[in-house]
Amino acid sequence: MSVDSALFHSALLALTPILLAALGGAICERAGVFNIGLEGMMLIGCFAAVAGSWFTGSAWLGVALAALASGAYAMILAVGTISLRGDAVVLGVALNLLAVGLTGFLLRTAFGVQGTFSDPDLAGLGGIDLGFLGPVLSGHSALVYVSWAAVAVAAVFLARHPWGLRLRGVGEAPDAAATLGVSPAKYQYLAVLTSGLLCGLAGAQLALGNVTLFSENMTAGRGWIAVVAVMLGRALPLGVLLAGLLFGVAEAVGFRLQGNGLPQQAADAAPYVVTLVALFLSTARRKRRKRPEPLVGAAS
Amino acid sequence: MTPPPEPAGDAPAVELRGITKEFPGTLANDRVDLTVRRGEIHALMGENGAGKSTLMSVLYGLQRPDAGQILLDGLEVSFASPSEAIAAGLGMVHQSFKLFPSFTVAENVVYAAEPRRFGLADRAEAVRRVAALAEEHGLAVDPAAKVGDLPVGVRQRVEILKLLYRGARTLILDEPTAVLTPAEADALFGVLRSLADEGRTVLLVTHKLREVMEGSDAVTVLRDGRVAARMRTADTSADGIAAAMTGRAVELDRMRPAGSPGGEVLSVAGLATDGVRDVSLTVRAGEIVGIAGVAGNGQSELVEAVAGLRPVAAGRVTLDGRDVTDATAAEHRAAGLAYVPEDRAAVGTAPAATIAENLAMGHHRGHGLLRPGRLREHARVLIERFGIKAASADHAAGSLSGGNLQKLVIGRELAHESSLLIVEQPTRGVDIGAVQTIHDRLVAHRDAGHAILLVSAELSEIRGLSDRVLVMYEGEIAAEFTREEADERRLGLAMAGAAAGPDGSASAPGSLAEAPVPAKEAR
Amino acid sequence: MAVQSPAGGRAAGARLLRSPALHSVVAAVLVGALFLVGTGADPFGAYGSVVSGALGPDGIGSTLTTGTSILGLAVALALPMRAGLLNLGGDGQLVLGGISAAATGLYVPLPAPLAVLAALVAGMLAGAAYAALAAVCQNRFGVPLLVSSLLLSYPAVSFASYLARFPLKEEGSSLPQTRRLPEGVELPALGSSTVTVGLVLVVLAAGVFVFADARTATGYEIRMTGLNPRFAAYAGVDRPRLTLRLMALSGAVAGLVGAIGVLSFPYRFIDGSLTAAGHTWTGLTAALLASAAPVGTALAALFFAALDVGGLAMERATEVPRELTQVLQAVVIVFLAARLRLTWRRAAKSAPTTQGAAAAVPAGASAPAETSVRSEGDL
Amino acid sequence: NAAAKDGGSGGGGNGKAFTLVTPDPVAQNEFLKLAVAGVKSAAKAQGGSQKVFQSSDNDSRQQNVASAVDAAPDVIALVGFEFADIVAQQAEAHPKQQFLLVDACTKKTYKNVTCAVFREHEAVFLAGAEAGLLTKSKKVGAVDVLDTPQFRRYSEPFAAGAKKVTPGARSRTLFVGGQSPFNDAARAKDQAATLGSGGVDQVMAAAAGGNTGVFQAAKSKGFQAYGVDANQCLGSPGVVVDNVLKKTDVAVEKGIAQILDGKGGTTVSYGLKEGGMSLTGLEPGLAESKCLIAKPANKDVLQRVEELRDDIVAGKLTVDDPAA
Ligand SMILES: Nc1ncnc2c1ncn2[C@@H]1O[C@H](COP(=O)(O)OP(=O)(O)OP(=O)(O)O)[C@@H](O)[C@H]1O
Ligand SMILES: Nc1ncnc2c1ncn2[C@@H]1O[C@H](COP(=O)(O)OP(=O)(O)OP(=O)(O)O)[C@@H](O)[C@H]1O
Ligand SMILES: [Mg+2]
Ligand SMILES: [Mg+2]
Repeated sequence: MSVDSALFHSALLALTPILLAALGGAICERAGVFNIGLEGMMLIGCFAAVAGSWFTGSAWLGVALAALASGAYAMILAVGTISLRGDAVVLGVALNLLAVGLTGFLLRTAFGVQGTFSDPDLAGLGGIDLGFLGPVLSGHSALVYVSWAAVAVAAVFLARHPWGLRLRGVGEAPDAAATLGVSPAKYQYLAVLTSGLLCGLAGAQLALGNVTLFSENMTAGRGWIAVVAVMLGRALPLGVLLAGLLFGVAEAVGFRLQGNGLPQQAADAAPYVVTLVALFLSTARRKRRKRPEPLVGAAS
Repeated sequence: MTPPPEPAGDAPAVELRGITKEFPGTLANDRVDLTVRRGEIHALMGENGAGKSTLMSVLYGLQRPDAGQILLDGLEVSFASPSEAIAAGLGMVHQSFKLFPSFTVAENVVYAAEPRRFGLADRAEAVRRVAALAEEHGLAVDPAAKVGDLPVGVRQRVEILKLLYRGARTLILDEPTAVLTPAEADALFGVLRSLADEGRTVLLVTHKLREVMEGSDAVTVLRDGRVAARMRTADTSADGIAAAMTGRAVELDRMRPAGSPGGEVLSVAGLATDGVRDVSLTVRAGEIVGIAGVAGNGQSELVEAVAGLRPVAAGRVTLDGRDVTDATAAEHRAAGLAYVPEDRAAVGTAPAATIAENLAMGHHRGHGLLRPGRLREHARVLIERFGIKAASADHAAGSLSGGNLQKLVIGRELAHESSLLIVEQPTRGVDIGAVQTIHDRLVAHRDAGHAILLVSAELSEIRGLSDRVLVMYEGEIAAEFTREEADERRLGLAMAGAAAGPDGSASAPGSLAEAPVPAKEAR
Repeated sequence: MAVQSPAGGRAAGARLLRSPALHSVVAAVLVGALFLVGTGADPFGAYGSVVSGALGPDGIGSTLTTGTSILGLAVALALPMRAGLLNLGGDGQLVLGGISAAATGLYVPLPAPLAVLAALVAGMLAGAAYAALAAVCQNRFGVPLLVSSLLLSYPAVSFASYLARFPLKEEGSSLPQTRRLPEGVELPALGSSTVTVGLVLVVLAAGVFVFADARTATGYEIRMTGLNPRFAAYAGVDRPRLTLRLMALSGAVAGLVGAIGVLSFPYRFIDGSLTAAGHTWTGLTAALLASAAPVGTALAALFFAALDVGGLAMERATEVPRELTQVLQAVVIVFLAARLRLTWRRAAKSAPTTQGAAAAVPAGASAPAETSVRSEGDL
Repeated sequence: NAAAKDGGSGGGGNGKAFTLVTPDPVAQNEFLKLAVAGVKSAAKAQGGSQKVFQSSDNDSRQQNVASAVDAAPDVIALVGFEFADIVAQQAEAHPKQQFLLVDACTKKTYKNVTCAVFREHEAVFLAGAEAGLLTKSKKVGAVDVLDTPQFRRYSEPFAAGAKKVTPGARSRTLFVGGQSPFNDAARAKDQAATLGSGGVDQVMAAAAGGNTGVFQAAKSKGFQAYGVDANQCLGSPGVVVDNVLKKTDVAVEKGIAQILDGKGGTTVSYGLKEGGMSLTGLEPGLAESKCLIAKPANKDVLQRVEELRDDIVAGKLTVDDPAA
């Protein structure tokens, strides 16, 4: 395995949780729900995955529990914003906060440990050897391949499936959808639920795929990166994939350079700077295509 | 593809019996009976808040009545949601457009009833069906165009296509012409008439007497939630309907006395901005200059550029002798500009803020610290002066009805006593009584020596108020008329792009009803 | 939220009893109690130790010290939020403020009191400049503030960390920290307590915010911008400029908090120590909770500070992990975000004049979200 | 919650009381677990009681120390360099209170502050020597938490040890960094895998909470790793060669005894010589350790390492201290 293929291999690995969560965020965005709680949902998924795997002995039951738990957790956002018309940003931030407290609390009460739970007997998601795909694409956990499939499915669904069309309509003009008998609440609930399920898978991949353990706050900002990826990718599944890939590669390259004299702090900062520059370029390109906007036009 | 209307029976197409709907504190509909025959165009009239929209919402399954029955073709129905109403052959065009701007026309029309192929939405088939439907009913639209790029008149057609696509036999339209020009409105009525002739039924909410008189077969008037009058259009007069609505005699379409213009206040020379080319105009003190034109011909852009809300690409704007071409919006206001924008809820107010806070905007500058007592007093004075119906100045402005919100905006801007007032669509969607109040205020403002630039799609309004009329077409001033020259015919021709001279001796490009709406980008 | 006159003590009391914030706190406390009973702990003992730990004679000093940071950051983040702008870059601005104050305090050859002043000013300037950069990203490059401020935060933290570990590192120490500030270059303590003048500065900032919000034309324009940016722009508020100024102000206050942190014990910049406690998030949450209304933000910030300190005391005194108070905080917010709407619904029922349009923006709470978040309109 | 405060009472009416304040949650932090064990055995030995206050950031550290001082136990033990400033402040304000500061020391000396510091680099050097003897690719590496001098004590001597026994050996260090450097197992694993892909076959795992990630990478990439603080072979059998042991428990227990004997106010440095630093391979009970170094095949490796240890103890060999 050459160094370069290892680089991309690890970039893909780092990308997967971000990608899964960002896909969920993109679907919410399309349905008109701003989901800033990806980080918290993913963290719940991490915990549930480890708990499920540990108590059942099966990593796949862990994955299932992660999806269920994050889906249920996402319902707090759904009920709060869709039914009760609470503020999505407030609730999202609260969910992120709650997840840290809740998983920490449960870790101490259910596992009797603090900080990290890991055990050699904890079943993780093994890599699948798909040798024909080459060293970069082969050898990942099944969830990695699921995430790629999810991108394709989401892209086709949103662009071409009638329900995808309705979902986008709900996000763009809920009143208009309602007058045609499409319930915005229903689609928004489903979108938030889907984002919960995807964040659950993201958490499972992080806790049982990338590593095999749970540690407090182990998402470490990945959910926020997913939020940024949704914006950079304009809530398009393929866009989100590219945005995530950019971030993942920047991070992996940063790692490499770290070994070659780049200060660790610069390596840490690199992916954020690269993402910001990408945002500049993409908005600048869009701006050039568009006419200048009036001051009272849509919020800039 | 449109299922042909069912064979006529004896029963009326729509019958509402004793519909009662109470909102907390408001009896919106009080035992309303309404009978609409098949194949007729039935107008529903009434002042703002009379209960028209509520009644239509009840019929369409958006609201549950507290009491009463709904019968369609003689059979009692009960709708839990609009989709059930749609399935029963009803269709509704709402007061504000319910469209997806980023979708194509075809996508908007087939939304929630998409043709499918292999489980996916079949775009080609959707375009084909919509094109055929448009063709069949003479509604000219490009199915592949993005709705966000279309002018309002075309959007209205998309709304109607949506109903027809779903096989609606009864069409409910809530104030469909509020944003249309007379030409567009005439075109719409042409379509409605042909639909009625096919055997479909049209129920129409409107504030415009002219349309009712010219386009409807029957009229029901609501007042305070109750039926105030029921008549055949042929048997009544505009004055009669107006009297039934307000409970008093109303003087309609009054021509106001001319003003006595003084010195030049606003001068625009060779102005260009997005969608506007080489516009020059002046407005003098004590003068109302009206700008007529089909929506989307650059009026809004022009006004925004003059108000400092849109960058000026070329030309000069002078306000009270000061060059304000590149000045900020705040500098414009300081130089003597007041402005009533077209969209009172999205631009003219902060609906979530209190009425007092909304009334304070602009008046808050230059007094040092803000004193709550002073703000409330200011609000009290304006509420009283302009007859804004509000329970308290501490309520959210969004709680006001459209007409009252409009009075709030106009009152606030008039109170600036600025040398120039720009007013856009001052009476859109406002009932007859309020229209008169607003017109009176504008004329009084002019007579107090202020300059007014009035933009309206309402020809009677333009003619009734303006001392001079400019017509905009495709971003340019296409014609200028004096008060006397500006009759409906000449204005209409100029708006349709005929190079009409002041004598109106131009070649008309066709009848008004078929006037091509410029297919250019709306803002 | 609006300009309101104090309506008499009894009325205010009644309003507090009806206030959704109080209900949410009560609900959260009950949920927490369920947790406690579920894990076999004694809720009364646990809550008792939270209260005594935070407000008792031994705890109040800590609460005020922690409160200094949380209140300061809450004010910093509430300022732009009032205009509907979400500044997620508090950490970066805080840390840059701290490292600049440290560098100034260490290297500016001024007598001690002036050096303190210089350090405070340097901290504020650094925070302001950096936050303004995020505003420029929005104004000039069209990157939504929410994202630009968040993304800029990380490199700032890394940069400060780099400075503390290399150029500004304390010689001979194995720790990632700067030298201790010279003798006397420190904020004086209030009496014999651990609370410093920093608290006074932060309270002053909060006071200015309260006053400016209610009584100045700019405060009014900011509020209107938050409620409807198009309305404000129409009326002549220059939004890009306002964004720039608010962000600079926000960054200045965040930088001030960083400077205060460095000028308080242990009088040096230690890598990670300003951000480790997560006060930026707590402050942001406090501001969000109160829809950035100044007084509410301040109360929420102090409440959270008390919970933070009380939670630690509870953990010392009982078997209950301090994560409980974190859960409590979050539950309060979840309930409040939901309650806001519920109370509106009830109000709408009793007041016939209130209608949908007003409520579409629940008590202003959604204003920040509407504007800043939806700002990427063409996503 | 097992690691936190048990005891609390115990001992007689005039039993001694000790409070341990940790800089971070004890959690799975082996180093802090040992400190807790130390204060417990001290309490047992002295017939007294003990409490553990866990902190998580500078605020909570200050609050916990202040709270401990208010209760005035016989000794307040603190582990971690984070406490240097706080202890200096409190020691001056409370001259009667005895402090035991482990793993760091105040700049000035105080009569009531006893310090215990470690010379980690000595043991890390030995681990590096093992790596140098075991490496096939002649490439060794370290995954370190952060790029600070303190943490470089776990990477640079490792390289030095390897080079000592295998001239020409190459070394590389990667830092976890990121948003939560002490607890990001995913990043740690990624870094370790990066080393592995680069041909490194011996990796020093100094990633704190992230060590599990390093061991998981070792398993999948087929390299060998070295743990820290406690016997980490048990948790990840088959991939861990040996562990750098930092006997915080010994330092805490001895320090408390020393203070109670009235011999406080000094600084004791623990290295190989004092038995404060060691390797699992050099300790009794090696056979049950599940460490790779215990394999018979590695007997001569261990022998060479023992020689090096003896040289260091005897002062014939000095290891460079990156934090000096
Ligand atoms: N959802 C609602 N909740 C409470 N009251 C309502 C609601 N909708 C309408 N009302 C009340 O019912 C009355 C009738 O309103 P409606 O919208 O039917 O009037 P309208 O005749 O359509 O007026 P306009 O001409 O302004 O459109 C009003 O007084 C209004 O206050
Ligand atoms: N949810 C509601 N609660 C209370 N009143 C309401 C509600 N929705 C509408 N109304 C009232 O219904 C009336 C008409 O509502 P509608 O939305 O049709 O008005 P509008 O569109 O603003 O007015 P206009 O037709 O003049 O443009 C107003 O008086 C308004 O106060
Ligand atoms: Mg209306
Ligand atoms: Mg209506």
